[in-house]
Amino acid sequence: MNNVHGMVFAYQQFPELGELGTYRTAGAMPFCGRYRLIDFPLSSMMNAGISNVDVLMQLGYQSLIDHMGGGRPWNMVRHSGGLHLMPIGIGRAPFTGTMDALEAIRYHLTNDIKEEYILMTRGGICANLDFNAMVEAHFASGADVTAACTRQEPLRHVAHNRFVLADDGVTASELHCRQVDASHGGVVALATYILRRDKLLEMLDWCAEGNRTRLHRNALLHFMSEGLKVNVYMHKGYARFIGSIQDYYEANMDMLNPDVLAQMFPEERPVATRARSDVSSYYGDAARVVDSLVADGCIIEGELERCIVFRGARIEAGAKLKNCILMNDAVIGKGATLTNVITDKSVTISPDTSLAGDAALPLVVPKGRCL
Amino acid sequence: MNNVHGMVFAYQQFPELGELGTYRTAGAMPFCGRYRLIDFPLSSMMNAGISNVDVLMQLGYQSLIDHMGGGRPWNMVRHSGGLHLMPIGIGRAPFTGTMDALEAIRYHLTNDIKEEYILMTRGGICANLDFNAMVEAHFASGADVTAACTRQEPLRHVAHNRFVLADDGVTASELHCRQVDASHGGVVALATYILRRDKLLEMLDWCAEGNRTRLHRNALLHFMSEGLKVNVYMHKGYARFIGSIQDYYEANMDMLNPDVLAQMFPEERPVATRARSDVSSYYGDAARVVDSLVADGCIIEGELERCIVFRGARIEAGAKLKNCILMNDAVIGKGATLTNVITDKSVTISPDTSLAGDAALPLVVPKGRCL
Amino acid sequence: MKKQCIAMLLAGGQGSRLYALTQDMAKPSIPFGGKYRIIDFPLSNCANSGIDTVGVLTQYKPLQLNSYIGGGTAWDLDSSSGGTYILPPYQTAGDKGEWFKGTADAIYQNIGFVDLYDPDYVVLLSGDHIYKMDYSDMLAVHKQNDAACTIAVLQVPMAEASRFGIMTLGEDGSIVKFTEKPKEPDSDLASMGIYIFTWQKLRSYLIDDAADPNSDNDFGKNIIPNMLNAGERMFPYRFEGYWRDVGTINSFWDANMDMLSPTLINLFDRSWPIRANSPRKIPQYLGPKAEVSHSIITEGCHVCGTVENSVLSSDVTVEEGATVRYSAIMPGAKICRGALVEYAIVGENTVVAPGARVGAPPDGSESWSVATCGPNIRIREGGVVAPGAMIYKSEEVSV
Amino acid sequence: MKKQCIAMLLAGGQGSRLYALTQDMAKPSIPFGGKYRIIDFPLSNCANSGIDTVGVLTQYKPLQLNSYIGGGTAWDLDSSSGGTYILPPYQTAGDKGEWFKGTADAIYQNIGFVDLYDPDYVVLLSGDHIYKMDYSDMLAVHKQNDAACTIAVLQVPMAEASRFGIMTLGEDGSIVKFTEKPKEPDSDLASMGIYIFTWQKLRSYLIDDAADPNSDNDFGKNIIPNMLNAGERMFPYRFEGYWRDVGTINSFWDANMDMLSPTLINLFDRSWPIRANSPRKIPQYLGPKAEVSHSIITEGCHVCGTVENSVLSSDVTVEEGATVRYSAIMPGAKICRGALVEYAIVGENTVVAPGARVGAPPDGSESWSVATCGPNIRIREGGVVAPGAMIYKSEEVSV
Repeated sequence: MNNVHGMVFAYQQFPELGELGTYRTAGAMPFCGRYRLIDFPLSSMMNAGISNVDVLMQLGYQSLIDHMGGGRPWNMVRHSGGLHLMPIGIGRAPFTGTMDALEAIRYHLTNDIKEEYILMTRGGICANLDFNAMVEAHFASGADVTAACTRQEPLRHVAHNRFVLADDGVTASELHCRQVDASHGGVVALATYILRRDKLLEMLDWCAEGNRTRLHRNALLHFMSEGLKVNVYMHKGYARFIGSIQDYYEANMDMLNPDVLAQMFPEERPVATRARSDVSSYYGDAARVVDSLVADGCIIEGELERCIVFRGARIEAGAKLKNCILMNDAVIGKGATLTNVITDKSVTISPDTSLAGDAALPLVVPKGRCL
Repeated sequence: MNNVHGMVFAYQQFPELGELGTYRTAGAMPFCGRYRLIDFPLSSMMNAGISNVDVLMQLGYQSLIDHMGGGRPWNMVRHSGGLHLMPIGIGRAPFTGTMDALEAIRYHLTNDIKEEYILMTRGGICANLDFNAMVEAHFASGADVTAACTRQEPLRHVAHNRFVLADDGVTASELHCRQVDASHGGVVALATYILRRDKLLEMLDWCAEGNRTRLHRNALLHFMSEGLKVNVYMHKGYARFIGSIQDYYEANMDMLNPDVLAQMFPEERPVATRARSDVSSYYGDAARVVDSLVADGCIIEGELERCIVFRGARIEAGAKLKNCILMNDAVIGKGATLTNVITDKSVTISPDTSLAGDAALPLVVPKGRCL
Repeated sequence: MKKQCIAMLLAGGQGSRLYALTQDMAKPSIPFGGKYRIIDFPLSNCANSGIDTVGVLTQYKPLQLNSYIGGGTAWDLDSSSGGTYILPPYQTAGDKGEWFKGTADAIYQNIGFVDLYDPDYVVLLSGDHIYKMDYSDMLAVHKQNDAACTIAVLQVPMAEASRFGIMTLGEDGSIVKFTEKPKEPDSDLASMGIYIFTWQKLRSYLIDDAADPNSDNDFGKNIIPNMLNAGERMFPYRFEGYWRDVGTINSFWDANMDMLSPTLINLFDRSWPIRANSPRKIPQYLGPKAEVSHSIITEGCHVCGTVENSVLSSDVTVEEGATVRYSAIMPGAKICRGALVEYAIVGENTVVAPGARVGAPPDGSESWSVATCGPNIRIREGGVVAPGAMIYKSEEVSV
Repeated sequence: MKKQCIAMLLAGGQGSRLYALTQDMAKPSIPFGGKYRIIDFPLSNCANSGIDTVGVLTQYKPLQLNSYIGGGTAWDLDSSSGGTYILPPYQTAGDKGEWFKGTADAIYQNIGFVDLYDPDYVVLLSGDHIYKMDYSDMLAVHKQNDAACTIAVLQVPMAEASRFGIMTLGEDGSIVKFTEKPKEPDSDLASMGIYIFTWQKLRSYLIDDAADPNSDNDFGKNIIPNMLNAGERMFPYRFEGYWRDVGTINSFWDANMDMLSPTLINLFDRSWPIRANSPRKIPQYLGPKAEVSHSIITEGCHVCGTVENSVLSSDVTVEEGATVRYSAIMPGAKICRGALVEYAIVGENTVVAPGARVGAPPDGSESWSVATCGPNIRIREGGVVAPGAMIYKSEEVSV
């Protein structure tokens, strides 16, 4: 994959992520006990042998920068290239679309990048994409653009871009932008594309002319109408966009389904993340833990049912947690009862506290809070 | 040095650096054939065994981020801590002083940092400071603050902070802020301090109360008047602030003096920088190179006298260069004549071009230009 | 590259008293305490003590160890000015090469390596001890005493002293006598096998020792006694805290069980992290019917059965209806439904097939002992591994 | 961790025909061409070809090589899923360990290492060749031919063919005959000592070879002929470009001089970087009276004298009034004022004292040859090292 340059758009922030998203982008959202969402695109790049990768950020990027560091977990520490952090914050209005973000790095795209192909994706998608297969499909097809899509309906009540397929089941015949319902049919685009760099620059030039900022609504629609051949690569496993607290909660809970877990973490496409030196988890005499995912570094004396527990949690004796997500270093005091609760990093819950959200409206305890 | 946390303020940009400083901070200025100025504070940290280091940036930080990467050259890739890039750009007015910058990372300073001591310095100082000796002097002295100073007059016609020494030659009795002339006496502060973290937080609280942003003019002056004991650690080698093109030019040319070179690059305190895989330099049949510093990766067929040549330069036959600084990947065409010229990165000079600046006003050719 | 202090880690031993566990790997690479391997302890101690250069001396099946240590990255021992180096025996011009004869010979053959760093001091460590120690504190004591050698010692019950190398101190607190396993110990200070030497001193004793054809080329038998006889300044460094030699099956199992008592050794202490080169694994999954108590479980495990008083390394599967008690289960092992594993050690990737039974609780008899299954074997369906048994190959299991 | 292809690099040789240069280090660690060491070429080729796992087989004075390779970081060969591993001989349970008997035995003893990665293919490389080659292209040809073994070959002048291992091709382009240094060569295709094997094929030949008490356990003498005799599909991979074996003093010196001709091998090509683990050095300083032409100079050098047609590694000092011509000077060497070094190789950290003279231009005589000074010696003031001389120790230099 020496001829493919990776690009991850990690500037998206979603108001619907509420307090979880105030100081981090969608890509920085902690996921499944020990990951952040950006681990998935970065690991997909790693597993396809793509080692020169730009990550574009704009707001709330500190936790993302801290997480990615020099790129070592994804084998992207290189003497030239490697993981390239681009926090394009200052002096710009928030990006309104992908083409806008690309315009901000036009010099880099034109002068620094040597690869002929660009594989671009996003930081807030929950899916383990097989970029090797996607790139091979692209090279084999002769299409101008290959778009990763899913047949799953990844997010209810939210607009998606959908490609309608031609009879061959591979060529995209139509593009419907920002469709909330699926009445037009088609498959949902996973905001992941591979195309030639010169083609992307051509699109960028056309967009710059007319101050057009959107990849789908502007560039793809226009160029498809001019004959751009777009193929669809169908992702077979789990896929979901994370744009709201409910998405976030449900996607985590989905991981308790062993089939989904296996789709997200297949043996042949491991997911790498920043290392933390945690000891194995310790379960005390009174522990009772069922139907849960628990990361290392936890001390569990209480009871857990259908919970996702991140690294370094302490669950004291008599605490009872059900349907909860505990991010790093939570401390849950003796006898506390939590149901449908998400605790952000370093939250402390005092003994005997009782908290309950709803599965459709989980209660979020913000970072560092002590209740 | 497990108990000392490093902090490098690398947000300073200087209008006097002209085009060289438009897209990079003072810390990112290329220096002496293969370095950037930030290599000096980072290497000083490395050589003193300080491996947890924050680098605060605000504007024009992309080249600095690219240069530092994950911190590998300075052995600052760590599982916890290590080199911590903090591009604090967005949504803030440019910092007006050190205390302002510290206020922006108050949470980090209070919650994340575990070390008791903070050693803080700047990204635009040209000096190889011995932080080991400075820290030991601080611990031995019992002072609240130790300030690195120099007896050299590092920059003409520009304001400096000066400490007047008491009779013991170590205690600072007075602080004169932003003095252009040296009439009050005293030694020049190198903007490098070590103190307890709790003391720094105390200063920060006092500054925050009154919206005071300056370390010297506000915090140090006030606290010294309240009895803060400030000691001076005298740096013995070369030291110079880089704040203008002329400083920059002169400091580079100073490196052609073998004594100065040895002070900046002592055997026992090596200076590390980002690796580039360049071959050894090749000198052609007609090459004539005297009194010059040449990095690896150059092909030199022409004549050089008193020049600093960065990596990847091509000097074609018959080209004559005198008193020039050529940054990375310069191409100087056959028969070109350059005197007192600074070429920024990736500059191409056509054959037979003639350029001449003055030693007091070197000519700067901006990045990527072809003349 | 001048260094004040480097460490040399003796990882060469076959560890033959660990039998089946070391048939495919050197002792220091054996999984221990969940996510660790034994060598994680000295390596982490080095990193935490500020020692960034470690030579690992090895000659027995080093592939796993080699691959596990890699560039030292996992322990932050990958500094460009230091690093972690595997040091095998080697040939010099014209000769055929020689294997390390004893511990002293292993260091002697690598004098050239040590000299590359020109250190003032060398810390000599062993690859089979479980403990947390700040060598920089020990070094400070060494310097303060202006010692040629400092030996870390632990106070042991007088009744057990005859199992150890015992130090006798003089009035000035220096070591005046060292006796290996004395029948009538005159002190309760036992050597922990952790030494700091002033390098130039050690260097000359090593050279003399190598020239002595009657020497066993061993630190305990030769170098230390020779230094004592010559009147070198040798001092103890008193250590208090958890320390275990895990050189036998029973001590290895005991130490694993110790990990279940955080009061003995606190591995959750973030100020002294013990790091491991962990594979990329997902969080541990506990199924709807899992019953886990008083146990250590590691990422990658899939537990649907019962686990009590046990230590599970990464990637262990315990199927529904399987039971694991008082056991140490190594990475990738699988305990199938209906199987019962008690008071046992199960090696890497070994499968305990449905209905098999490994080990049994102590029955009060003298002959009772922990059951051990080596790596990569299959305990057949309904097979029984008796207490104290040592299984090397699948075929050995009776039904 | 399944890999498609890994590389095994034979770096074990003492390189005794390089005499004084290899007295303290294995051949692959010898400085070459300015900033490189010989092993940089195969390692960089691996990295550039997308091979991220390299086993380096060595048993002769590996300390320098070990320390030089470190974690493989310098070549971007430090991936967490691959890496660079030094593979020494080792002991297995109960035995005393054996040194590698031949090249095939070296791989045989490390079958366990290769199997860790379960590769489809293994690239077998040598540590003493200077060249740039894309092994992924060779692998593509290997796969296309569905070959058991592919051997890189170079067309050599027929007159010189008898110095090489020569391949004879059949009508289908496959190799039908391999003759080591044939007196009457029937082909001009010489083996470059670079092989790709389908691992499972090679694995079984290695096992058979190890069981044969009459075998020399050598690739050229045993494995390749055995495979040919068994009718395995074996194909050549034709290479065009610069390739030199640097196994003798003269070829080593020649290859250094070749580096002065960028048309032979372009090391400035950024699309195929040859990387080195360079020490931290400042830019090269050329003093007010320096005269440098047609030479390669490396960072850290301090040149105040005359340097012509020469290759200077890092940190070389040439004082004012000293002259270096047609020579390769290794890191840290110092040529003092008034000294003259011509047609010579000067080892690491060696000092040529004022007024000394090393080597001389060819005088037309048959016996003339390059002069060689080993590392860490001092050529005394006014001392003379005659052409063709080989200096191991300071004392050998006559005045």
